[in-house]
Amino acid sequence: MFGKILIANRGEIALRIIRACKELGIRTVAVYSEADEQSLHVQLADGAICIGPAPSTESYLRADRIISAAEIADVDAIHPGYGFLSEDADFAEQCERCGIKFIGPTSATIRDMGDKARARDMAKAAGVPIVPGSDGPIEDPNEALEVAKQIGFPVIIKAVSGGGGRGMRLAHNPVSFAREFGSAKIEAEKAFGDGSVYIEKYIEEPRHIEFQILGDTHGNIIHLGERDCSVQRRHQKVIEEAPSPIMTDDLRKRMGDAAIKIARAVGYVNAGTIENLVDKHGNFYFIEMNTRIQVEHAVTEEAVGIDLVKEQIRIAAGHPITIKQEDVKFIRHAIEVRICAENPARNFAPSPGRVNLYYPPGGHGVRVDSHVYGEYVIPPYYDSMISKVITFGATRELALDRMSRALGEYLIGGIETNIAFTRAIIRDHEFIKGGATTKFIEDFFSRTPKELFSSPPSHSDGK
Amino acid sequence: MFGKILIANRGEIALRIIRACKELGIRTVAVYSEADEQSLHVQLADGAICIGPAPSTESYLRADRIISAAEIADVDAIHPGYGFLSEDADFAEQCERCGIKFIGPTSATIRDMGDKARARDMAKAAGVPIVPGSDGPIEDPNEALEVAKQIGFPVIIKAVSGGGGRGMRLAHNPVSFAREFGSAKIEAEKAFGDGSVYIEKYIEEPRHIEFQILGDTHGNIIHLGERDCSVQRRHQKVIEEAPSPIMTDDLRKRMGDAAIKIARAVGYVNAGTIENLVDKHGNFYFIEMNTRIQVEHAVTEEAVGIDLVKEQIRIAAGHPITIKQEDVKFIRHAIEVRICAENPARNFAPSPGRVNLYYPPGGHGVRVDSHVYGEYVIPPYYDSMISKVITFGATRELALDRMSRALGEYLIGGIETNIAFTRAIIRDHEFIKGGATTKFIEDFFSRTPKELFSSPPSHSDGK
Amino acid sequence: MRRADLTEFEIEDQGFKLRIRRNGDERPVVTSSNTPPPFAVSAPEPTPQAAPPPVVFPTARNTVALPEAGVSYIKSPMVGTFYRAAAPENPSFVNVGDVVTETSVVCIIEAMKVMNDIQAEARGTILEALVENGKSVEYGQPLFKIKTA
Amino acid sequence: MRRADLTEFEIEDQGFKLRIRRNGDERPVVTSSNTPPPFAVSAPEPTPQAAPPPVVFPTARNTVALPEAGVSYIKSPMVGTFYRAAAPENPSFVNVGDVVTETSVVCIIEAMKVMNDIQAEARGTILEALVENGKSVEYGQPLFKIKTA
Repeated sequence: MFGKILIANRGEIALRIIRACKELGIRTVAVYSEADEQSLHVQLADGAICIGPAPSTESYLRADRIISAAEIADVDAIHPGYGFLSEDADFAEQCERCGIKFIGPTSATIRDMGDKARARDMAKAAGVPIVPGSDGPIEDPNEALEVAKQIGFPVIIKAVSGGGGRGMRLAHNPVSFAREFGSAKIEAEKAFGDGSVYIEKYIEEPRHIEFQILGDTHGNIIHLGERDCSVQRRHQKVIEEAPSPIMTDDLRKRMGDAAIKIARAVGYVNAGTIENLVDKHGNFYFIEMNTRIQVEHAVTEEAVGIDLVKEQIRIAAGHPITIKQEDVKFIRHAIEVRICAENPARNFAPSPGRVNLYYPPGGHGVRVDSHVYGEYVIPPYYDSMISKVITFGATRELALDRMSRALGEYLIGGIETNIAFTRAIIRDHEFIKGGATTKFIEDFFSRTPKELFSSPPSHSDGK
Repeated sequence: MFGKILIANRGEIALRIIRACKELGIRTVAVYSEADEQSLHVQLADGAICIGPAPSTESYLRADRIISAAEIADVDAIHPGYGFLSEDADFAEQCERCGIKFIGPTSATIRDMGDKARARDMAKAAGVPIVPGSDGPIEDPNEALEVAKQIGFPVIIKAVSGGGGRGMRLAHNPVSFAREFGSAKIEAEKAFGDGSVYIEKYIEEPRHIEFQILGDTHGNIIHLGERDCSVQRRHQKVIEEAPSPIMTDDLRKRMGDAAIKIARAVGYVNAGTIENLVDKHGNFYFIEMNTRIQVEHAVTEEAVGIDLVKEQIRIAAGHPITIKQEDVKFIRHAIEVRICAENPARNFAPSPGRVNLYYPPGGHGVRVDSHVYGEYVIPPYYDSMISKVITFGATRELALDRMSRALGEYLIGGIETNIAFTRAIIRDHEFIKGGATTKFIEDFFSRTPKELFSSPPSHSDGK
Repeated sequence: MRRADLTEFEIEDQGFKLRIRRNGDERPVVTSSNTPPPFAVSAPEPTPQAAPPPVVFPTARNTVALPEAGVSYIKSPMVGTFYRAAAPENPSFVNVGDVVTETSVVCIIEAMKVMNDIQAEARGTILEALVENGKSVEYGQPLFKIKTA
Repeated sequence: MRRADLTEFEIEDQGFKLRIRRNGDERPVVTSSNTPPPFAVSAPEPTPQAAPPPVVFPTARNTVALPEAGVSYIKSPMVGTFYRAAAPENPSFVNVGDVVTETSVVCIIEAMKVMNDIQAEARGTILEALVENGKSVEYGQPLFKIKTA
C-alpha cells in the first residue's frame, strides 16, 4: 500500500480523498493555490504545498508544479479527484514517467476515452448500442446533412472535444441544421481548439443513466449498478440517485453487461463511469465514459455500501478487487443534491463570499461532504459547488423525505445557495413519481414561481 | 398517526426528534428556556414556546408549564427525549390524564422500573439472573453486614433511588462496609430524599452491556441486540458500540431472551433498555431498565439499520411493530463518542461559552447528531454533551479507523472539549483489542499523559 | 382553549418581537410574534445603538427590549391563555390609561384548567395592551406596556 | 532530491510563517514552517496594528507579511528544491550584504530535474537568507529578505 499520497485537487473532493487516506493509514499532502490558504483540505492534510496564485490555470491546472510538489514531498501516488487534471492524459503520462502512481486509468485509456468519437467507435466495436449518428467526426456540411437525414431529425451536433454539455447544438430540420452545423464547428474551435464535430440522433424523453465501473490490474472488472442523473441544468448534474426509479432487473443486467464490455474492451483499470441515455421505450445508448471518480460517486457508495475512493487507492496499489459481481446489491436507496453558491432567482449567478452562518444537516441517513465552515470565504475562482448532501434509506420515499428535511435544516448565511431550489425539486410531484428526464429542470423552472427558489431573507442578510 | 408533537427537551435529542417528525410529516412544537433562544431546536421546530428562565428546574423540569404549552399548541403527543422528565412517572401520568400521548411506556411501568429494587425483584421473578445481593432495601447495619458476608466481599452499597452511578459505594471488607454503609445512607437521603440502600455483589472486570427493546400495544416485543457501554467515566457513558466485541451468538441469544422476558413481565410498551453487567466469565446480571430513549440509541440505529425514534412514535400512535425478531441483524459495526464541552486536563471541568470555529466531521460512514453551529454559545445551565459522533462500517476495525479520522477532523474552537481525549481512547491498544471494562477510563487516565487530552492551543484560543 | 393554535401567536405590536415560523413545506418565514428568534434578519425595530454582542438569531432581548426611560412591561409568568376579563361579559381588568399598583390584577392566565390572577407587580399607567383577549401566551411574554410611576 | 520530506519545511526564521502539521496520531500541532496556515493561534509575531478582516486560520499573509518600509522579499516563483550555489563546491550566488539588481541570479530552484536560475527582480541589499541550502520551497515562499534600494 502507498505510504503517502498527494491530492491534486481542492474543495470537498480533496477532503473526501484525505478521509479515505486517513482511514487507510496513508499520509496525505495537499496542494493549494494562494486563494485556498483558509481551505480545509490544507488544514486537514498531513502536509500542504502552495503551488501558485488563485487562478486554476496558474495552480491546480499546472501539471509541472504539482509534479514538483509530488517530488519534493516524496509521495508514492497522486489522486487527481475530478475536474482539473483528472482526465488530462498528458498529466497522467507525466506521472507514469516520473514513477508516481496516477490514481486512475492509464494515460492511454484516458486519451482513448477522452476522444468522444473514438470512445463511441470502441463501444460500437464491443457490440454496445450507441446513439445513431455519423461514423466519427464529419467535416463537410453537405455530407453532414445527408447523414442527419439518414438518422432522422431531430439530431444533435456535438464537439468531439466537448463534454458536460459544452459544444452541443440541436437541429430540428435541414434548414436549422445547416445553420447550427456551422455554428457548432466555430464554437468548438474556439472553446476546445478543435473544430471537429459529429452528429447524433436526438433521444426522446431521455434519462441520463450511468454505470459505475471498477477494474483492477488483475483483469477483474465489475459494475456497481447505475446512477440516475437525469436532473440536470444546462447539462450539469444537480441531483443524482441510485437505483434509478425506472430501472428493471432486466435492463440493469443488459446495461451492466454492456458497461463491462466497454471497460473490458479498453482494459479499464480503476474507477470509471459509463454514461448512457435511456429513451422512453427503454432503449439505452452509450454516450461516453468518464475516466475519473465522479462528483456523484457517493450515491453509489451509500446505495451499495462500498467505499469507492478506497477501492481506487487499493486498485492503484495493485490490489485485486475482492468484491464479486454477484455480491454487489443495492442495499438501500440513495440520493444526492449538489449545493452550489449561486442564486437561482438571478439565473444561477455565482454567489461567492463569506459564510456567516453554517449548520450542516445531520442525523440518521444523512451524509454531508463539504469543505465549508462558519466564516469560510468561498473564493470566486472555482466551481460554485460547495457541498454535497446525500441521504439514504430503505426506500426511495424515505430517502426523499430525508433529503427534504436535511435541506430544510441546512443553514447557510451570508451567500446565496440553491438549497431552496433543490428542495423544491425534491418535493415536486413529477420528480417524486420518478418521471424526471433530462428536460426536467427546464420544465420545472418554467412552471414554478421563482420566489420559491430564492433564499429567505434571513439566509442572505448579514448578522 | 399524530398530527403534531411537542418535544419536551433541548439540545441534540430535541433535534433528533424533530428530524424523525419531519420525515414522518408530523408538525413539531419546541419548548425552550430563556437561555435557549439561540438553540437550533427552537429554530427548526415548526413552532416554539418559551416555558421559563434558564435553570431547568424552572423550565425543562416544569411539568405544569410543558403541559400548558402542549395544551395551547394543541399537540397530540409529547416526546420527552432523555433526561429531564423522560422517566418522571408523575409527568407521564399527567399527560395520560390530559389525553396527550406520552411517547414512552405507561406511567405505571416508569414507576415500577424507576424503583431499582422493585425492578430487580421483577427480573428475578421472571427468571433473569440479577446481581446477588440483599433482597430489597436493607435498613439495619448488622443485618446488612450479614448479607454482605453471605454474598461475599467485595460488595457495593447502592441507593434505591440512585442511578447513573450516583449513590454507590464499594466495600472490600466488614470494617469498610460498616463505614460505607452509613455514608451511603446519609448520601442517599441527601441526594434523593430517600435513604434506602441495598447491597450487591461486586462484579469482576465487568462490562456494561445493554439490550435495546421495542414493545408495542399489540403485545409484540423484540430486542435489537446489544450495545457495549463499558467505557464510562464516573458511571457516565463516554463511548458505546454495537455489536459488543466480546459478544458470542450464544450469549446474545441468552441475554436477548432474558431482556424480552423482563419486558414481557412488565407488559413493556415503546423503546426501553435492559442494562446488564457481564463478568469476565461471561455471566450476565440484570442491573436496571431504562424506560426512555437512550443517548446511545444511534449506535443501534446504525448497526441494525432501524430508526428507533420513528419506531417510538409509531408505537405510541398504536401501530404494531412490523419488524420480526428473526429479521433483526447487525448489518455493520457502529460506535459512538459523546463530545462534551469539558476540559479533560482539568478534571473534566465544564467549558461552556462561545464556539468560534465549528466544522463537524462528514463523509462516508459518519453521522453527527449535534445542535452546535459556529457562534453558538453553549449555556452553562445544562448537560455538557454537545454532540454525538457515530461512525460505522463493515467491521469494527473500519468503524474505529473512521472514528479516529472523524474526531481528527472535528474542529471546535473557543471552548474546551473531550475530542482529543476520546480520540486517544479510540486509538488505545487496550480499547482496540476490545478489552475495555467499566474500569477502562480510570486505568487509561492513570497511564496516559494528560497533555494528550488537552486541546491544542489552536482549538482554545480566540480567533 | 386547547384549540388555540400556535399560528395565533402573533401580537399586534408588529415591531415588538419576531419569530420564525416553519410550515411543513416552506423554508423559514419570518413573521411577527413573540416567541423565538428568527434568523439573521435586520430586525424592523429601532436599534440605533452600538451592536450588542454577536448573536446569530436576533431575539427580543437583543433587538427590542432596549430600556426606555420610565417604560416597562408586565410579563407573563407562565404559559397559558390570556384573558383580559374574568368572564366574557365582564369589563376588562385594566384599560389604557388606567393606573395600577403592584397588586392590581391586570388579567387572567388560564393554565391547566386553572384561572390565575396576574398582578401588575409594578406601579404605573397602562400604555398599551399587547396581547389580544383569548390568545396564547408563553413564559416571559410582555402583556402590557406601562409608564412606571 | 525527491527524498526531501515535508517535515524539513521548517525555516530558521521562527517568526516568519506558521504552519499546521498533523502526524498520523496527533491532533494538529503548530510548528514553524512556511506552508499552510495553522488554526486560530495567537501568532508569535509583531502585529500591533488594527486586526485585519477576520480569518479563521491565520496565515503569513494576514499575520506576518506586514509591509516594512524599504524591506521586501524575493519569493519563489515555483515549487522545487532551493540551492544557493550552482554546485556544492561553488560559492553562494549571494550573501548577506551583497547588492543585487533585477537580473542578479540569487539562487537555483530545481523543479522536475530542471535547474532554474532565480533572479532578484528587485534592486537592493540582501538582509537575510530565509531558506537553507537544499531545502524544498513552495510557490510564493520568501527566499531572501532585501533592503530595497
